[in-house]
This record gives sequence, C-alpha cells and structure tokens, in this order.
Amino acid sequence: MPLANPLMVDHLLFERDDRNVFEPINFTVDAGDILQIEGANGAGKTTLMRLLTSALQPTSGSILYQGEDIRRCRYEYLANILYIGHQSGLKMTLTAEENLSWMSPATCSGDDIRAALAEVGLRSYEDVPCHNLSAGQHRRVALARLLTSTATIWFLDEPFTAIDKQGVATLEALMRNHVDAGGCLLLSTHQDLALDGVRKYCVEPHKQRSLR
Amino acid sequence: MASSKGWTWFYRLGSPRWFYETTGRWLPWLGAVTLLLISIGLVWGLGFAPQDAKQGNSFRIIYLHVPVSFLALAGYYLMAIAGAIGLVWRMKLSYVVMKSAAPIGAALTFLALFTGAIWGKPTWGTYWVWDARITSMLILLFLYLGVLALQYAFHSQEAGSKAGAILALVGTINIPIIYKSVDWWYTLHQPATIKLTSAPSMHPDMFQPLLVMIAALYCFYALALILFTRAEILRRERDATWVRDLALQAESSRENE
Amino acid sequence: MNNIGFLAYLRRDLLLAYRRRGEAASPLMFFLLVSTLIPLGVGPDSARLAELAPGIIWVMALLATLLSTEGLFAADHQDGTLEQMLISPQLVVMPVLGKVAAHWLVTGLPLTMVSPLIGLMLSLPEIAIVPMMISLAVGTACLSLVGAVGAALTVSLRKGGLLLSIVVIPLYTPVIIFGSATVQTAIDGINWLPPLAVLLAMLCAAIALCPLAIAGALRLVNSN
Amino acid sequence: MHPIRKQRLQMVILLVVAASAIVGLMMYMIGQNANYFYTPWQITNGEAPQSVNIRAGGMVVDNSVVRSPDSLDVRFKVTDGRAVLEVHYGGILPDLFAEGEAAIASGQLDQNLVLQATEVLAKHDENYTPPEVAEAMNQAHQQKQREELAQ
Repeated sequence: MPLANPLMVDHLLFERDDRNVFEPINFTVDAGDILQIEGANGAGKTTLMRLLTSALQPTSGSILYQGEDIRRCRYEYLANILYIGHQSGLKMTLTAEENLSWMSPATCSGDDIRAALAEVGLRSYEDVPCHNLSAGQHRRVALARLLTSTATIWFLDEPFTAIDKQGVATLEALMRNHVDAGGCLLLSTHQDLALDGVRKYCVEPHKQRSLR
Repeated sequence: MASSKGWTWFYRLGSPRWFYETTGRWLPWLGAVTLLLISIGLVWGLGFAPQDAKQGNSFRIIYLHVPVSFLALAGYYLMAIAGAIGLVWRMKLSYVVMKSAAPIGAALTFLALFTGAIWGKPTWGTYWVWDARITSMLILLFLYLGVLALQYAFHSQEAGSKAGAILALVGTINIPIIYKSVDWWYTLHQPATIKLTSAPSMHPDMFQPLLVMIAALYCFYALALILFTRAEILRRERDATWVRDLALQAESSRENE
Repeated sequence: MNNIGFLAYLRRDLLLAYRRRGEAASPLMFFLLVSTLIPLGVGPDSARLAELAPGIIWVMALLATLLSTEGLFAADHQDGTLEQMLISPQLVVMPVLGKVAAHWLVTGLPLTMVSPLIGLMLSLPEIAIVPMMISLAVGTACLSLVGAVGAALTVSLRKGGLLLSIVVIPLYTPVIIFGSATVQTAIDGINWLPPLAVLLAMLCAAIALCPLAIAGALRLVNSN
Repeated sequence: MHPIRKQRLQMVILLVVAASAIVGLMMYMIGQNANYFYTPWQITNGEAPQSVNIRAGGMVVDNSVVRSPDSLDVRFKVTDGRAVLEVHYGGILPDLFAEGEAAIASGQLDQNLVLQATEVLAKHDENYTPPEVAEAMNQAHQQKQREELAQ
C-alpha cells in the first residue's frame, strides 16, 4: 500500500475573479505523513483542499501524484483519494446504513458497513434516518467512510467539527492506523492533534492584488 | 506565457490592456467610416433607390430590416464563439467580448422583429405570423435575454461568464432546430434575398444601397462591440495600475485646458 | 473509489423520491389541478376544449416538468454529494444520466399515465389518446434532459427558479411544437408518426448532448 | 481495458447510436409529407384529406376573383399550372393579394374539393424590381405572346 512520492504540490496558485487567493503553495507529502494545513479564516484552506481533490482547477502550478500531473493521471489519482469536506454528503431521508453503503466501494458488504458504523459509535443507529441524528452523529456517519474506503490519500476538511472528546480519540486512532499502514493524510483543523509526527503547513492569504 | 512564438499574438489578443490600447487607435477611423456608410446607405436607399413594383415605398424598410436581422443572428454566433474560446482557452478578454455582445445582440434582434412587424402589415396583412424565421428570431431574443440574465445572476464574474458561455453554446444548437421545427409548416417569409450561390434576385439599383447598408451595419456593430468591451474592460480592471494611470492622465489633461 | 455510475444514482434518487412521496407527487398534482382550471376559464364548450386540448396538455406538462426540475441538483449541491460526484474518478456523464432518468421516472412517466384522464376532461377525441401518451412519454424525457442543463447552470443561485424558466423555456420550444403537433395530427386523422419521429430524434440528440452540457455546467458551478 | 478508456468508448458508442437514430428518424420524416401543404394538383388527385386543416397555395388565376357585393365573402381560384383549386374566404384579403400573384390559403376541403379558407396570406416573393422594370418586363412578355399568337 505505501506509495512512492504520493503527493507533491509545486507553486500552486489560484485566482478567483482575477485575485490570487493565497501565496504560492509548495509542499510534498510522503507515505506515512500527516500534514496539518493551518491558516487564518479565509486564508484559503478549503480552496486548497478543493484544488487538491480536483474540484477546482489551479490557475498555475501543478499537483503531482507519484511524479505525474494529476490532470494526466486523473483516474488513478481520484480512485485513490478520499475527501470529506465541510458538508457531510449525507442524504437526510436515508438511513445511516443506506448513506454509507451508497458512498462506499461496491466491494463493501452490508456487514462491513455495519461494522464501520459500530466502530464510530453508531451501533444500533443503522436504521435511523439521518434527520433524526445529531450534528455530531452526522459527522460520524461521514467519517465512517474512512473505514470502508480503500483510498491511500485522505483529505479531511475540519474533521473534528461537532465531535465529542471520545469521538476525537476514535478519529485520531483511525488516522494513526492509516498512516502506520503507509497511507497519508492532509487535514485542516484549528485543533492541536494528540498525534506525533504531524507536520504543519501554513496557507498565507495573498497580500496584494496582482498587478498586470 | 506563450510556449511558442507563433502563438504570442493570440495571447496578446487575450490581454485586455492590449485590446484597450489598440482599439483606441482604431476608434476614430471606425466611427468615421460607420457614419459615412450609414448616411450614404440611408440617403441612397430611402431617397434615390427606385420603388418596388408591387410593394411601392413600403419595401424600403428592407434597408434596415435585412442588415439588422443579419447582425442579430451573426452576433449570436459571435457571442457563442467568444464564450467557447473563453471556456477552452480561459481567455478573459473573450468573456468580456461575450458579455458586451449580449445586450447589443438583444437590441438588434428586437429591432429586427420590430421592423419586420412594420413591414409585415402592408405586405402580408399582419404584424405577426408564427413563421420559421420570425419565431426563431423571437426565441433568439429570449436566448439573448437568458444569457444576459444568467450572467448577471452570479456574484462571481467568472462563474457568470462561464454559465453564460454554456447557455450560449446550447442555444447555437437550438436555433437551427427551432428554425427547422417551424419551417416544417409551410413558411410565409420569403427566402433569403442574398444567396451565396447565385446572383441576387434583386434589381441592381435596389441592391447596391442594400449592400452599403449591410457594410454600414457591420461597421456599426464592430463599433458598438468595441465601445461596450472597452467600458467593460475599464470596469473590470479598475484596480489595475494602467487604468489608474489612464484616469490620472485624463484628469491632468482636463486641468490643463 | 465510490460505488458510482448510472444505476447507483438512479437507485438512490428513486429511493429519495420514495421517501418523500408527497413532495415527489406535487408536479403531478399541479398538472391535474391546473388542467382542470382551463375548462373553468375557457368555458365548458366541449368542441372548443377539444380544439385547445393538445396545446393545454402540452403546456401544462411542460410547466409541471419545469417546476420539478429546479430541485434536480439543488439538494445535492447543498449537502455536498454533488462535490463527491464531481471528484469521483469516473466520467460525470453516467451519474448525470442516472439522475435525469430518475427524474423522468418520478415526473414525466406518472404525468404520461394520468394524461388520459385530463384528455377525457378536455374531451380529447379517443383516437388521439395513444399518440398523446407516446408523445408525452418521449417529450417529457426531452424536457427532463434539457431542463437539467438549466438546473445545473442555476443550481448555486439562491433564487434560481425564475431564472431557470427564463433560461430553459426557449430551449423547450421545439419539444412543445412537435409534441402538440403529434396530438393535433392524430386528432385530424392524419399520420401522426412524422412529428413523433422528430420528437424521438430530438430525444436521441438530447441523450447524447445534454449530459455533456450538464457535466460542464455542474463543474463550473462547483468551481466557485 | 483502462476504466476511463472503457467509459470513453461507451460514450462514443452512445453518440454513434444516437446520431444514426437521428439520421434514420429524419429520413423517415422527410419521406412523409409533413407540411400539410398541398398543391392544387395533389388536391384534385385526392391526395389531401377532407375536413382537416391543410394549406394550399398557388398563383391566383386571372379574372377569377369574385367578391360578394353585400359581404366580405370572396371566391377565387389558384393554380399550380397543372390543376385549379377553388377557394372560398370570408375575411379581408391582404393588400398584396392580387390576381397573378402567389397566395396561400389555410382551411378545410369540403366534399366538392373547394377549400373553405380561414386565412389567406399573400406570399410575396424574394424578387424586388422597380415599377418601370416590371412594366418593361410585362410588356416584353405580352409582346412575345402576341408574336406567338401571330405565328
């Protein structure tokens, strides 16, 4: 599972309405790395996450997956990443189990799904429609995808929002297991992680309007 | 920016500043030519060209109706192509051109429909007929308005431009379909007077002023498009240094007077 | 890598519609209710109603489809599933087709099924019932596809509904022309297959081209 | 096969199938008379359905226009050069309507193959000529006819 040189970001820039969002971004992520993306509110952390998941197209610069631009190996790259954003991606009228099974790989059995839900503390909630669950429980359903997914690179945007202490511990254990197995993890959070070996990268908002 | 030398002009064309400065030099000439052609065409067409044997003087509206309809349709395709260039090459200037083409095109389409209605009454006996050309012109007007409305609905300029471009492109497929769908019923509107393949079915004395008017309207369209585009460029680039310098220059020259 | 494709999205959207049956049935109710208003407005003269019937039925079907199109991508956009769809490794075209197919099964098909009832109320001649149903089935599928382009373009706008109609109605015109022409020719007792053939041709074109436009529109809306 | 390539292939197949279906359907459509426009010749041959809204048109026959003295009713004949169709109409004719000019009537055929028109439109052609030229052409035409008669 460990990948050689999984992710490299080279001089990445993104313009929104002719305005650069942040200073050029450069970093590399190796197998087993945890990269915590920091930055003030509005600095562009979510924008960076969405660039990395190819939801946005960079204005200039490149994102390399195993040394190749992700625009050229789009399928391989996207098949190997998992992104959980601010919005949970849950359908409120579906049950926790239905939501998770819909978002998981086709190879996942019903037992895998129930086991994943039990792991994130949602045992016996499988058949409850999501609109009857709390915000923290929504988050947990979304994070249960971490257990069913086979992706190597995880992108988690503010994963700890609305999650209680015990949940944070469970999540951190999940992250630990993932990177120990050779995966890598990029997350944006303001919280300090109780994990060792976390590298930090600070996104600087662009200082002045680009002049042409 | 450009990878090979042959493409530099293409990228330079994409620079709003370059466009602004270059067209600034053309403007007086283009304006003069437009004014000259329009006055020649109108005086010739309305005053000196002979009457039509059947329609009398009422046919003279052709000198406005035909060129305007020409440009209303050509303008739509120009707008859609500008949008497509923007989508493919992400050229900012082409979005500006697309945005400027929309109101001009909508106005021309309205004028084409209006002059057509005026002409229709004496010749066909009715202001309005649900005929292929007229209906597709009406839908063309609605499409122009849709592109306009969509562009202004987005907070982000870029999103508005892209959405407008996609709608314009979908419309280019739809216009011929609408035309054919109404044409399926027998059409009342006369076939096009000017054909590429054969000689015009119009007496030369009447045809020559029409050609002048078409040329005039093309110039007018180019002039209007350039003026709209320049205004939009200034609006979008109001924070850029070159626009600030331009404004300061203008102010100081006004003070010197 | 997610379980994503035509069938997955079709199944999910159908399940969602089933969970909200009331909401899913509202276009149908709209179709029925507004069509009953016409005889009250125009008067109960059955000859005149029969003359207007093809147009009325088609305009009402168009409006009912338009009303339900607005929400096609809106919920997905709000809850983040749209973003997940766009960053899935597969081409976006297949999930899009799945969603539109579900939309047609939930709106266009039921509308087609109840249309004989409205035909009856508007004293549509019996020979025109079958052509009307076939043309509605084909035509509403076209409307769903074309409407989805507009829905994708306006999905991020707060008041997208009105704008959607401005954007989409010009694109709807050929469908309504041939749809009502099919019914009208059937009433007149002439061969009604030619207009239906055109309607089918337009459906083929829409199936081939609309998903591309929808995918492009969703990408750009999501990228801001 | 690479999954993306497989999907592209599916897309291409979809496009090709759709394109050929469109071509086939349009060929069928063109094979039918979808205009509901009939020439007088087709009508006299019994090709046009009765009691159905159709369109018919042709040149208005010289000296065929008969106006009713006390109402708007008007009868005239149109021809396509091979057959003549009688048209009844009860409305105001457009200004450009004239004998020897093209006209289009829409309405229903009755049992006697007379078109009961609900609308008559003058179709003006795409030829624009000054009156002197038209006059000259007309004279040349008559001259030619006279010469032919004299022979």
